[in-house]
Amino acid sequence: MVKLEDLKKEATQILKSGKVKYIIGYAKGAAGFMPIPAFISDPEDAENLTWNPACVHNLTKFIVDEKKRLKKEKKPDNRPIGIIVKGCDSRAINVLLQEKYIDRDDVYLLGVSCEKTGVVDEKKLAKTLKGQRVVQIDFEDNGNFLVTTESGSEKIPAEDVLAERCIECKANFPVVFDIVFGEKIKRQVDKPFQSVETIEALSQKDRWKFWKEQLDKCIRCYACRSVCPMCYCDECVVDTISFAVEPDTSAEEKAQKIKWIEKSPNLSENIVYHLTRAMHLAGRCIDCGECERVCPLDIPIRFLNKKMEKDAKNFFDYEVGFDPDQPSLVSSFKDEDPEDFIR
Amino acid sequence: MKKKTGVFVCHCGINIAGTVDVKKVTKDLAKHPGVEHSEDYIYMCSDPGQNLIIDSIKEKGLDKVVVACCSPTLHEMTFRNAAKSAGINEFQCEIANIREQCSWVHKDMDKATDKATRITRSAVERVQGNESLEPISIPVTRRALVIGGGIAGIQAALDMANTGYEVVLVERSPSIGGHMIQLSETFPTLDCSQCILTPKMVEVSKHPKIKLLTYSEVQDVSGYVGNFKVKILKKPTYVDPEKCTLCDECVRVCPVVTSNEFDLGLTGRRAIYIPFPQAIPATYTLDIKNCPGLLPIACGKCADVCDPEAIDYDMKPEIIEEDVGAIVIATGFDLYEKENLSEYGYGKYPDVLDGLQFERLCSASGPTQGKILRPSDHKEPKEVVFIQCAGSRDPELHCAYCSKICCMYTAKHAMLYKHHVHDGQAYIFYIDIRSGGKGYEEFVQRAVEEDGVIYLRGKVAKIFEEKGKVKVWGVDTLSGKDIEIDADMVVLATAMRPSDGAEDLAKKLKIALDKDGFLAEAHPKLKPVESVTAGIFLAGAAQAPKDIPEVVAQASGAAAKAIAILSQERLFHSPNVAKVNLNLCTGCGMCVDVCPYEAVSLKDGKAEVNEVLCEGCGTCQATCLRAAIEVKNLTPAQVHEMITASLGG
Amino acid sequence: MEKILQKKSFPKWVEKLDAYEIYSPVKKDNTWSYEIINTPGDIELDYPNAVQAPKKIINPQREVVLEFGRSDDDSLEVTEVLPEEKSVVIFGVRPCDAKALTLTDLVFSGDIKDNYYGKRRKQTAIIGLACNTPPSPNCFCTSVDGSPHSEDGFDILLTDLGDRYFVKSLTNKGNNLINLGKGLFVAPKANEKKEIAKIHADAEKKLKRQVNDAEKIPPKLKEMFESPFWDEESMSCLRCGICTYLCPTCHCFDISDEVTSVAPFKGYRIRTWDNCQFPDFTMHSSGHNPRPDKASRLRQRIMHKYQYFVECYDHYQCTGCGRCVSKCPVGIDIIEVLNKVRDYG
Amino acid sequence: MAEEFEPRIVAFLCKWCSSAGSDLAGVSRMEYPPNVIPIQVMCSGSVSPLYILSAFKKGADGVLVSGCHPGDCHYIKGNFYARRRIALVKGQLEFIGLEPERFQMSWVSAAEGKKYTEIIKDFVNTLKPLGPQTKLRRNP
Repeated sequence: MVKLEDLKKEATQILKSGKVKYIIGYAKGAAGFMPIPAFISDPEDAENLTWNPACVHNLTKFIVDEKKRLKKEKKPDNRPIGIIVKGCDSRAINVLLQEKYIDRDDVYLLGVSCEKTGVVDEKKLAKTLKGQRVVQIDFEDNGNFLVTTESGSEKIPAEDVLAERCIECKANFPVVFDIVFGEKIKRQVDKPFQSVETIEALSQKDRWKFWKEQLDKCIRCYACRSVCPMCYCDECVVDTISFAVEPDTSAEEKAQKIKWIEKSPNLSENIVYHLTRAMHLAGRCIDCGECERVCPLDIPIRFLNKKMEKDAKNFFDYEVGFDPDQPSLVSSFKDEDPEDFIR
Repeated sequence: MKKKTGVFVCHCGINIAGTVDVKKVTKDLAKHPGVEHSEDYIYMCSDPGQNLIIDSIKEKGLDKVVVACCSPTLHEMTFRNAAKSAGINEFQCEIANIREQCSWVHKDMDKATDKATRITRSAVERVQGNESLEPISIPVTRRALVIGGGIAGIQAALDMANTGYEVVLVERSPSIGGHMIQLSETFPTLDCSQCILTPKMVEVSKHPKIKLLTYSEVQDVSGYVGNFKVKILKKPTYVDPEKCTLCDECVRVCPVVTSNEFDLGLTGRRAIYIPFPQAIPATYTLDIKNCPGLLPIACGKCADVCDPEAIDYDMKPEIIEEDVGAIVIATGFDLYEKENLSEYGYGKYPDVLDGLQFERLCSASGPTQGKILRPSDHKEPKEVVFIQCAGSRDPELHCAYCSKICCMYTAKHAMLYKHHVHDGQAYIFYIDIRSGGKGYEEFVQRAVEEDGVIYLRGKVAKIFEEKGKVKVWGVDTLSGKDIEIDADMVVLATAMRPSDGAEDLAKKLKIALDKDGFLAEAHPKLKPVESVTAGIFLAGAAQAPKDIPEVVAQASGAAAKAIAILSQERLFHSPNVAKVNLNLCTGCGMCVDVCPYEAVSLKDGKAEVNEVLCEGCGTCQATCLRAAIEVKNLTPAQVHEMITASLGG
Repeated sequence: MEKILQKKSFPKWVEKLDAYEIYSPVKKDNTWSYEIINTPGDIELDYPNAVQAPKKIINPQREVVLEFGRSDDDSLEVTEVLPEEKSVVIFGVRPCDAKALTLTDLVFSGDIKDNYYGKRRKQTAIIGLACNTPPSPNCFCTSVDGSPHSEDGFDILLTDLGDRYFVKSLTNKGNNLINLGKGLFVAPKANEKKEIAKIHADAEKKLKRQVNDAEKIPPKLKEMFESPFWDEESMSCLRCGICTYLCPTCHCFDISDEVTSVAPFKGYRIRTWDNCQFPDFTMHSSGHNPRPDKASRLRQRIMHKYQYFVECYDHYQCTGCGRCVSKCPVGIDIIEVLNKVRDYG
Repeated sequence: MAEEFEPRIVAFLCKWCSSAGSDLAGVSRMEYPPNVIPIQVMCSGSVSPLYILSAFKKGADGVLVSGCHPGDCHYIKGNFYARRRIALVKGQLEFIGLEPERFQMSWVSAAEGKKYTEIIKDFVNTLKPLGPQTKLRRNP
């Protein structure tokens, strides 16, 4: 089990010594049981750090933010940022390294092991508890969660309330870290693509019915894009205007922003948006599942990425985020790549 | 800014107008946004047609032009030149292919007209996004590099040097001459190979424009057409050719005997040696691999006896850097490995030889002074079996390709054998005889008719030694009979393969290999001497098996191609190259990974395109996650508009 | 007009409204959403609030405002497209969302009339449901001049009395709707009126979250424009648009032209919601962006709601529905932010 | 009888092989259905997934990407990247329920005019019974 006290101790120490500029971790929110991302620079505040099954966020997104901030600063403080990473999050670090977006020295990784479980799916939890309001959720031994509600505490088997991504997780232990908390426990994942396979098993007609309904709901709040640590482009295909404007950019050039996707939240535009997003993440998505978690309309976005992950694995034997030195999926090929679909 | 595009629709007589309602296309395009002028004409490529375009540009102030006509491969240049002569940038002219891709392949007039309209609209949308570009100009280093000093390299080097350009000729062995210098006589004329080659070798060594670097290897090549930078490793020979008087004293005292590669192991040589008497440069080489040691303490005998003090144990490898504008690769061939042909007892039985060994046996300068004696007991063989396609044309076990020259040289071998051993009998096992070439078929006939060579169509099943004979079991597929020959000697027409190190060299030069490992030409028909990389040309058997006249012809072809570059002060390169939007680039380097030409590199964390190397393929464009790199005049924005125009309406 | 309607009579009343297009909260997968319903039985009023406020019906995310095209003689033809004429009833609207409409009215139906919004608003009747229990753990309507039984913006407000509804009509539109169900409604008794008062008072007590002394916030904000506060508060902001797109009061829009065909040239001009949290919201074509970072954008959201709007219209542009708090992926909690603003400095 | 449905196909043809192959079909006067609008690109490797999605969105009933055979790419290896990318796009499109027949890839060399015509003929014949592509098409 991850000992929170150890984590706090290390955090205090690295802040005190000035080894890191600040630490990105989890802290208790103002209301409810869901922790919030915390940015801690005062060693005394390290006390606020928390670690529990509701630490769902992939904090590596904020490394991207930091990187962007630094670029604008005249005298940037280039000390590393301490960041708490779960297994999945650490894979995101590897992808950012692979894409040379960050250097290994930019981060000091405080790894946490998910051991036998993972993080909770808020919706599943609410369903299981039938409306009881959760106050606190903690890891327990033997793959259970200890849930405290307004009416008392109870043990719940983690698998009942675990986020889907954790059920199909390939990295319950960080793949890259500077210090790690918790044990490395081998966990067998028998069906890493089961969620995708359930969709694939549908007839083509039913698949379309499913996706039409789901993607019709999209209001294009772009939370799925915004939460993704891989979505760090300065300009996005959905932006209505070019951000890359120079003093000599002509009005015509500014107007030339390609409208691959119109602003109308219509089905066709939503599909192009979501498929483009998925393609953009081909060989990059590390399945932290954040896109799906944050979607206010509950669109199962993760399926699209997972499908991509599955094809990359099956067709090209490519796995994301385990090796920062491998060439990326779409900038490499093998002679034996499948081509039976090509006439 | 309002665009003023002119659309010119060609009838091509009835070639287009027969299927496409040209008037309708013209009328519909007149209404297309941005189109100022739309006109049709019977033959747009004719002088009056071109003048019509030029006049319209001038009169209506058009700034962009689309010509709807035949394939751009035919008249793109024509119309771009016309546009240029009317005062607009040539890249403001695009072609809509409504002949090959429309009128010639459809019958329904309405549908073909609709399609032609869409194709033309799409071209209009494209041209409206074009920027005016100027060809990229590159200064040319007017010298050439030739890699390989066989007949191909020699010929190419001489041709270029004789035209007046400096040539650096690099040969990895101690002497130039290649395999040709090992041959005895050449088919179909049976003239002496050494006699015709040595004058050329001497010419190379004396040529003021040729810098000969033997015992040297190309280590690294960077740059691009017109401006290559080459690093050459010159290995130490430990003998100063200037001082050496060729007295041969050193050889006499050298205690080491090793296999002589010039005679393919049929004789031995010393650790210090001259490859063959006519070697160019005419000097000795100390073979460090076989020398007991460079310290005088280890041996030092050769240095002791060398009066002119030509031997220098302290000689070091040297890196020579050369700037050249063009490169000819003539690395030649090697024979298919012995180990791969064990089924013929090759490498196992001393009297089973390969073709080159047999050449040495026939050669007056060879191990037997031109007498054909078999290696095992130095007796004259009375029955000799020649086996063609040893390793060739055998996709299952060996090489799938035909080595091309074996039919002819086997006929030659059999003939030479008969000329040496009048009472001997030559048998040739063959699959079929390929004797395409001037005088070749007659040559084969002569072997059969005058020299009584017995051709057996079939394959050899087994070869084994028994009682001093090499027994050959085979089948004559014409008669269906099993054949057993108690031969004294077997000669294999071993397959040719690309020479050792060709693959390595191809990597250094960033040129492609074909599936058999030979250097790949840019186009099998139209660009047989060009590699896929501009400025690098191919000559000789490095590209494919071929005989001497073909090699010489290709070498001259490659030289001519190289001269075409060297003769210019500047080269021009298509400006349809990739450009980076630095604002969007995050420096992930995926474009660098995918670029087939290494034209993209990372500089200060951003991608940078070397416009001279870039061929504008756009693979980077599709790969870039940030839309930060795009190819000029075929940008995603343009393609987007083209898609819209193709489908819209 | 105050009436009592038995719950079992409710579907019968809805049946009488067959001339109307009827919206009601519907459960789709796990979320509630306002949808057009076909049979009265589809109406469910026992629900937590919908993810999207009924704003999406009155002020749809995307609206075609005009169509354009090039005619045969090459002239440009423009046709205005107005909302379809129809009568609409929305059931189950919560007081916070109805109040939000009154705030949007100030913007779109004030000095400058917006035809599209105005027309829809006029042809739509809002039938609400008072909150007996707060539908969300983050409700804080009472802190921003609202209440679980606020009547603002409603044509009719229902209060759940177990087996029956207390029905209060607030407008002529509401009266007409009740009249259509003549015979189904009875007059309330005095004790029922008392019961209502108690339910309403209890509901207020059940609210867990609040911003005390909210009136101190607007003047405080006025001084905080340059404060580093915004940088700190926005550290975890992702720049997504959930908070504003789900907000019942946010009403910013963008106008763009979508070309559907180049030949013949045609397309339409659309109005879509826009979002102050997106980087392109204030991007100038010069390349300058006055709100270049998430801190300035978070500031804008808070300032607009609790200062500028108050200055202009004397109302908070917030009704305390708590959606932005519940749905924020990183737990940016506007209640907390407001409390901090109040106590700042 | 109602007029037969004529599918509209957008074909991204690489300049060096497939477009040249289609030119050869023209020179050889090999007839094929006029349902396809060719868009010449430099290399199949330059075809971005957005081109494909965009074509469907703008009303294409079918999309073809065609390049040089493996090993024949004018740009040495562009088609290998295309092969990988297109496999992924194809997987996604099928995953969301688009008829798989609507998106095809082929290798057509400059010498394969006949193959090009056959591909187009077969493509048109496969698309006809499917009717118009409405799933990804923009609906005003």
